[in-house]
Amino acid sequence: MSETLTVSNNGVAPGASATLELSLQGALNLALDELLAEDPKALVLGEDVGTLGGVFRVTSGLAAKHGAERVFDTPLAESGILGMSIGLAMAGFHPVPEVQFDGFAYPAVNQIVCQLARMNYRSRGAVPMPVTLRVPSFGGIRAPEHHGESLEALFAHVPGLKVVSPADPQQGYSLLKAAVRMPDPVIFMEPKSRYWQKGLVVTEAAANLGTADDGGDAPSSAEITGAGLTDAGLTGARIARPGRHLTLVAWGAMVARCLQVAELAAEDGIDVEVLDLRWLKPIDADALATSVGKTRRAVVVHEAPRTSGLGAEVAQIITERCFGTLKAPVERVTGFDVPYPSGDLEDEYIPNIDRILFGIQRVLEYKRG
Amino acid sequence: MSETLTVSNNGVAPGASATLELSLQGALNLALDELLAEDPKALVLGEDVGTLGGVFRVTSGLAAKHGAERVFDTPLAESGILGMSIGLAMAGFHPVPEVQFDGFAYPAVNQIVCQLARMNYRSRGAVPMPVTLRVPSFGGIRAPEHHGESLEALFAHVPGLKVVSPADPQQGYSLLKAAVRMPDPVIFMEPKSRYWQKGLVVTEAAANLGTADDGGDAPSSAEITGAGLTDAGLTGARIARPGRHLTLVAWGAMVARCLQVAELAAEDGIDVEVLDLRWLKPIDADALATSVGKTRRAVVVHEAPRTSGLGAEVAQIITERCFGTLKAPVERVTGFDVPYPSGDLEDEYIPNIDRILFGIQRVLEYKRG
Amino acid sequence: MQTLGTRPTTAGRAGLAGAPREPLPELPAVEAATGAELAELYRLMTAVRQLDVAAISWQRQGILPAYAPELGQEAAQVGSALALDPARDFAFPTYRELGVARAFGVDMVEYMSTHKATWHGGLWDAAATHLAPIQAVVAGSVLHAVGWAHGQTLEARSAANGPANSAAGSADGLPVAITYLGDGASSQGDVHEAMNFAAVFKAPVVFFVQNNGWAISVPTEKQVAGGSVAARGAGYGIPAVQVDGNDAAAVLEATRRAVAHARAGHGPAIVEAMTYRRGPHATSDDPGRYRSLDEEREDAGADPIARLRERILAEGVATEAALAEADAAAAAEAEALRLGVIALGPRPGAEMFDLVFQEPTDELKRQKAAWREESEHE
Amino acid sequence: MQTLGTRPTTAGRAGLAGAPREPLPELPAVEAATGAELAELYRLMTAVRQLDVAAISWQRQGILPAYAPELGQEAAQVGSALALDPARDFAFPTYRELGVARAFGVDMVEYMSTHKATWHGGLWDAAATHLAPIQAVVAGSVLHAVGWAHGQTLEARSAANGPANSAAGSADGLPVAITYLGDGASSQGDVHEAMNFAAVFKAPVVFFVQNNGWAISVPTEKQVAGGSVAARGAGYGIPAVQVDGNDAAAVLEATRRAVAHARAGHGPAIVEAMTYRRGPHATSDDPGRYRSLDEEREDAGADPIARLRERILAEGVATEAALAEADAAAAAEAEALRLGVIALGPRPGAEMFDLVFQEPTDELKRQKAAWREESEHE
Ligand SMILES: Cc1ncc(C[n+]2csc(CCOP(=O)(O)OP(=O)(O)O)c2C)c(N)n1
Ligand SMILES: Cc1ncc(C[n+]2csc(CCOP(=O)(O)OP(=O)(O)O)c2C)c(N)n1
Ligand SMILES: [Mg+2]
Ligand SMILES: [Mg+2]
Repeated sequence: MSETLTVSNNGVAPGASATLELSLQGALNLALDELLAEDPKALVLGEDVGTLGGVFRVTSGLAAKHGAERVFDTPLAESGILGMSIGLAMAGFHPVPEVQFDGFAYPAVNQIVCQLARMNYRSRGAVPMPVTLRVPSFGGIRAPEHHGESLEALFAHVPGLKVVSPADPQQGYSLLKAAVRMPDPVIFMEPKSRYWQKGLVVTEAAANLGTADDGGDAPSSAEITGAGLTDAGLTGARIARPGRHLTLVAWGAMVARCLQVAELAAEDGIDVEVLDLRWLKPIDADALATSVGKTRRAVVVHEAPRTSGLGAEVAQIITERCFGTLKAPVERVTGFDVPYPSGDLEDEYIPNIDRILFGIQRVLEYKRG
Repeated sequence: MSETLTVSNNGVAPGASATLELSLQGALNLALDELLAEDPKALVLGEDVGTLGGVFRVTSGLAAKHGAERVFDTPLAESGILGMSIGLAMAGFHPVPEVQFDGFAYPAVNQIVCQLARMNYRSRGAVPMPVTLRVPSFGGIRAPEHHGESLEALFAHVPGLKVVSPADPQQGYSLLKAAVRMPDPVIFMEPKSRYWQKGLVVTEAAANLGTADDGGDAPSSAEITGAGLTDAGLTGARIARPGRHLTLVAWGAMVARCLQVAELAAEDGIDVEVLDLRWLKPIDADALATSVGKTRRAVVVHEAPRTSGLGAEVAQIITERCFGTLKAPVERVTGFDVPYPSGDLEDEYIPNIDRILFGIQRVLEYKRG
Repeated sequence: MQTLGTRPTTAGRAGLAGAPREPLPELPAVEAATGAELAELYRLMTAVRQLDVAAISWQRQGILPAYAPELGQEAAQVGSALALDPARDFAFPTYRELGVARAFGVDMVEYMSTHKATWHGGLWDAAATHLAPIQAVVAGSVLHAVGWAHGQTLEARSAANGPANSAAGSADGLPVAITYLGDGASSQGDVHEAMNFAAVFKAPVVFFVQNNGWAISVPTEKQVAGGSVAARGAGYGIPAVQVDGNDAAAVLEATRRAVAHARAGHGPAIVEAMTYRRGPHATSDDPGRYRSLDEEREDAGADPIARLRERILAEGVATEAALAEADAAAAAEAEALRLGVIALGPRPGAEMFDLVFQEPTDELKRQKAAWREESEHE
Repeated sequence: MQTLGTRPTTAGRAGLAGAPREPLPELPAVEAATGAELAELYRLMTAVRQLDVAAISWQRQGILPAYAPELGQEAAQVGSALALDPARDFAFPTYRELGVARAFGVDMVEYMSTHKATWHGGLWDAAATHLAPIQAVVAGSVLHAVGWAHGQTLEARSAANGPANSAAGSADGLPVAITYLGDGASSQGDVHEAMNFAAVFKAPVVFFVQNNGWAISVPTEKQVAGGSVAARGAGYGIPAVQVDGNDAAAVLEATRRAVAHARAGHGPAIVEAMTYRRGPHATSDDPGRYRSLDEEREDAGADPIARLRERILAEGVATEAALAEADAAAAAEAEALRLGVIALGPRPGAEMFDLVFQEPTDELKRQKAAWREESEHE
């Protein structure tokens, strides 16, 4: 019963039993739409998320459909948005707040670190925090200052948070649904430079039809797993491209870039595996060990500054697990230890194809000194 | 002309040309006293730093001596304290703000990350930020919630900040003077559990007397270097204890614990080198490479939670530099990925001697799988 | 505020200034405290006093590692808490609200556990008691109270639209949140955000400020520009009342008016109780460094318990004997609490790992296993 | 605010409430704008209008990647900036203060560089021009202005105590900081902290609020509880004035009064200019999603430039021909700016590394070397 539709903007019915072609922005919108429909306690709040539908239109149409009380604009204050979400969670709601851009999560750090992440612990489990904070994240869109930040290392270091970042529309749809249904706080980092990139999305309704064995051309169970729709698929990392010679580890917008790099490397006979980490906390250490155990070489790529970035953690996990078989130290290709620059310089800052290829080369050519 | 005095609390004259026995708290007090005396643009501000002299008495007596305009209490608002310090720096002052406890730096993160760390860059060097933020840090004193946090991984990840932590009174005195004299923002993390520990402090006046070759029993230049009084000594790491078999890397309060561990290990014939990292940004990668290049084994110890902690960065730097000679993956002995617990459980949380010894053992017994 | 210029051009739009500002709503009048209520106030206040004074001595004896006394704030705490219905309302304390906890019926051993360094938030069940865990960040919970309160509005609206069997939003009005904060805490940006959000959303929340003259060593006059937190309400269109915080009946009445306003769906209200922190900030504090005993005596005024006692006797509400009985009950309660606190053992270290999440991660399970192996002392 | 109870017990202490609150200080009267000043306002406003309108078209033509128009806010920006002395005062803009920058004499190519994505803060020298870099965090600079202003107080006091040759704190009064913020920004906690700090320290700072009716899509009435940011001043004891922000002369006068108050050492003041954001929030915005063209027309009122023009002609301050000349000069300036913006090339990537610190670290030098090797495209 499923079919491939091309949907250029919002307006997909929730529960659509179809494989849809959606942008990441549209996939997230559909996920929120379905979540609001299935869970009467779900709320969406933030700056401009109501009438406007968000500056990236991720919440477009939701207020009109689910009511201005469930999808609402707040005053312009991020600590307020988080603090209010915490209180709403204490009252039994499942808030999905948004901060408009990564850099504006900083004013809310006190509420995120000291409150959202600790309330369950502090209250000994009596006051859970089923809150998913959506953060349009990372750079690449020539935006003003503070609109291109990568906060994953900060969030991943905070006990009590779970952190996830989708790389494509299917991941966006599936991971957002998984996150919002969790009983714990999740930071959901949306790669804003990928909002308008399209991809096929198997909806849950379509997947259920598929497993219901209705005889139609439903996606196979392998397709569904590949799409990350099974529970197991949703809690760990994902092989975005299998390969034998070297593992590229990435998340968010860097996954697509690494897939490009892998194609280029293939032309030189280098078979690169691309591991989409997805969950940045907890990190799927087993997936890292399995992949690098096989390839024996790894490069981790991220946009955030190098020092104390999440790349260090990923590299160290790999080293801990694979030290005996690693052929070279894990290489990091990252942003520099400089403030995220203005548009003219952002291509100099974000790991580009050349720099990733150089990183791969260094690993491949490594000789014990 | 220098002599060893025992000073149990504040009241040492600035410019004292003596080797003094001081607590870390007293050494910091003396450094601030001397800085206020030498630099008319220096200011001290924060909650309770004036009349009370700070909850740890680090600023005790300074308001009375240098004036209530130069050492002053602010209203209870950390973002305000940082934001005001930034403005004072724009007006040509050299503010030394305090946040009362580590956990109360979170409300100031927006000002620290987006403003303090970026003003020099944003203004293309026209508006430097000679601000040293003092943060009583780390755990170990059975304090209330949010009074035992380790924020170094967060700070070290922020482009535009320099981060330092002293391990003993001499380091406190010398590093604080170095930090405040720098033209860039420095986060100065004081290990609060060590405030009352005493040690010998060679003051700058005493050191100058020594180099002035006045024929008195001034400290030798080696002593001075060991005390970290030379420029070179102040910008990098420090070997707190030389050893041959393994390098323990630590900072803040963990340095003293690692020195204890080294003594115990020595009883078993294991000769441990203890490297006091001191500067947490920039990290002295050369010192790490030199030490581990020699010992070929390393354990990094910190109080902060493990995931995405600074230990990952330190371990990865070591691995990058010493991969060819390392005998085992760098081991991390850290706090757990849990909120810093209440006093009854803090000894379970902070790396204790046993856990560090286990870490050493794992490295020594490591066999390639 | 003055107005200059011919006429603000955007006056045409509702709510934009230039249009005369709406007058502040009046807080509804409530009945004065009854004799029985005065007696109840006394019973609670004398209990709180004795527990508090005892806790200081326990700290000296090493039974508690530290304690933050509320000496002198009994009227403010008990008076405000009695204005609430713990069955439906929700209170958000700081680290100094022993009196509120006692009035809400929280188990006192579970409460004291936070000062015994057993568990940061305290051991009581916040969801069951409607008293949020201890909050060590000043002003940390003001926004939570606004969010919780707005949740009540949402529940009431959906009940009004939905099936009739829902209790919320009934004729009894809305459940109300009360958030406690100090004069020092009022300087935090979150307080502004909370008041603005509360007013924008008309959330049923009461901001209860205990202005006790001090934030550790900093006196209110160097902290609160303009001299009053309640005075800030007008800027948000929030009605506010300043009350003698050492007059328990006045506090009860003021808080009741604020709660009635919120319960009726008219939005937030502020109560500022002017009181005095008679003790040190905490047992580690040394007030002699920033105020003299003479100043303390002069600024503190009459003891709130003595004042209530005087009034009760003057009005014949209760006899000396009845009050003495309450004092004796309080002393017995303190002794029972002492034994309970001494008996309170540390929590098992495994809870560090088990209580982080509702759904613990594999990584935490690994860390817990490693901890068991390397450090567990059982 | 009401007062309840017998008498706040801490009334004995100076500054504590219960004592009657001091009346708000009056802002001093100033001379009305002269004819020459009206003409100067016009010259600047027409220049700003033409640059602004041109910038929108440059964005459409691909010369600028994005732009945040200030259409309709010329009177508020130019009027306020002219009340300051750029030689000694210091202005802290947001991302929308083209008019302030132009009035402060900042090079317009260097200003536009921020919108050309050349450098976030803009290329001008903030220390030399006394205009802080572009601030993209809303309310990000309010506290900096307070700190800078308090620095002037400290300088003046130390000059008064020190050698007589220091200029600060002279008979001319204090240098003054002005910080620009929007109705949306007023919701941030930092604004509260800044106002409270400013009042506590009596800092010579003017909070200039452009209440333009919108924060992107959110109208002021859903943003600013109570309806006015200026009305919040009273809560801090800060005098405040609300002014027709589309009346340039009224803005100039109101800001001058606020500046005179601060300059005289009486502390902070607030000016709230009621104006209207006639354009989109930024070139990427689509106002049709949240307001109709009819609403725009009605709420915006008369064009501030047309209003000033009318007045100038009615009062005979300048001739039609003189105004037309100003318009023509503005058009020429816009064309010159266009060429300058087109000619503006990207900054060398090395600046990413060189401008982080005054004293670059070895690690940054290493990263710069690696970047040169792997990515430099020269
Ligand atoms: C955000 C934050 N900053 C600093 C502190 C440290 N601190 C604890 S209590 C206190 C003073 C609080 O004063 P006030 O709000 O008046 O409450 P009171 O202690 O008088 O009850 C301070 C500075 C804190 N707990 N939280
Ligand atoms: C702290 C922060 N949060 C969110 C944003 C995103 N943002 C940019 S402008 C804006 C609206 C600002 O409204 P207002 O303060 O009224 O100024 P205006 O745009 O009307 O000039 C928002 C939400 C931001 N820049 N900073
Ligand atoms: Mg107080
Ligand atoms: Mg606005």
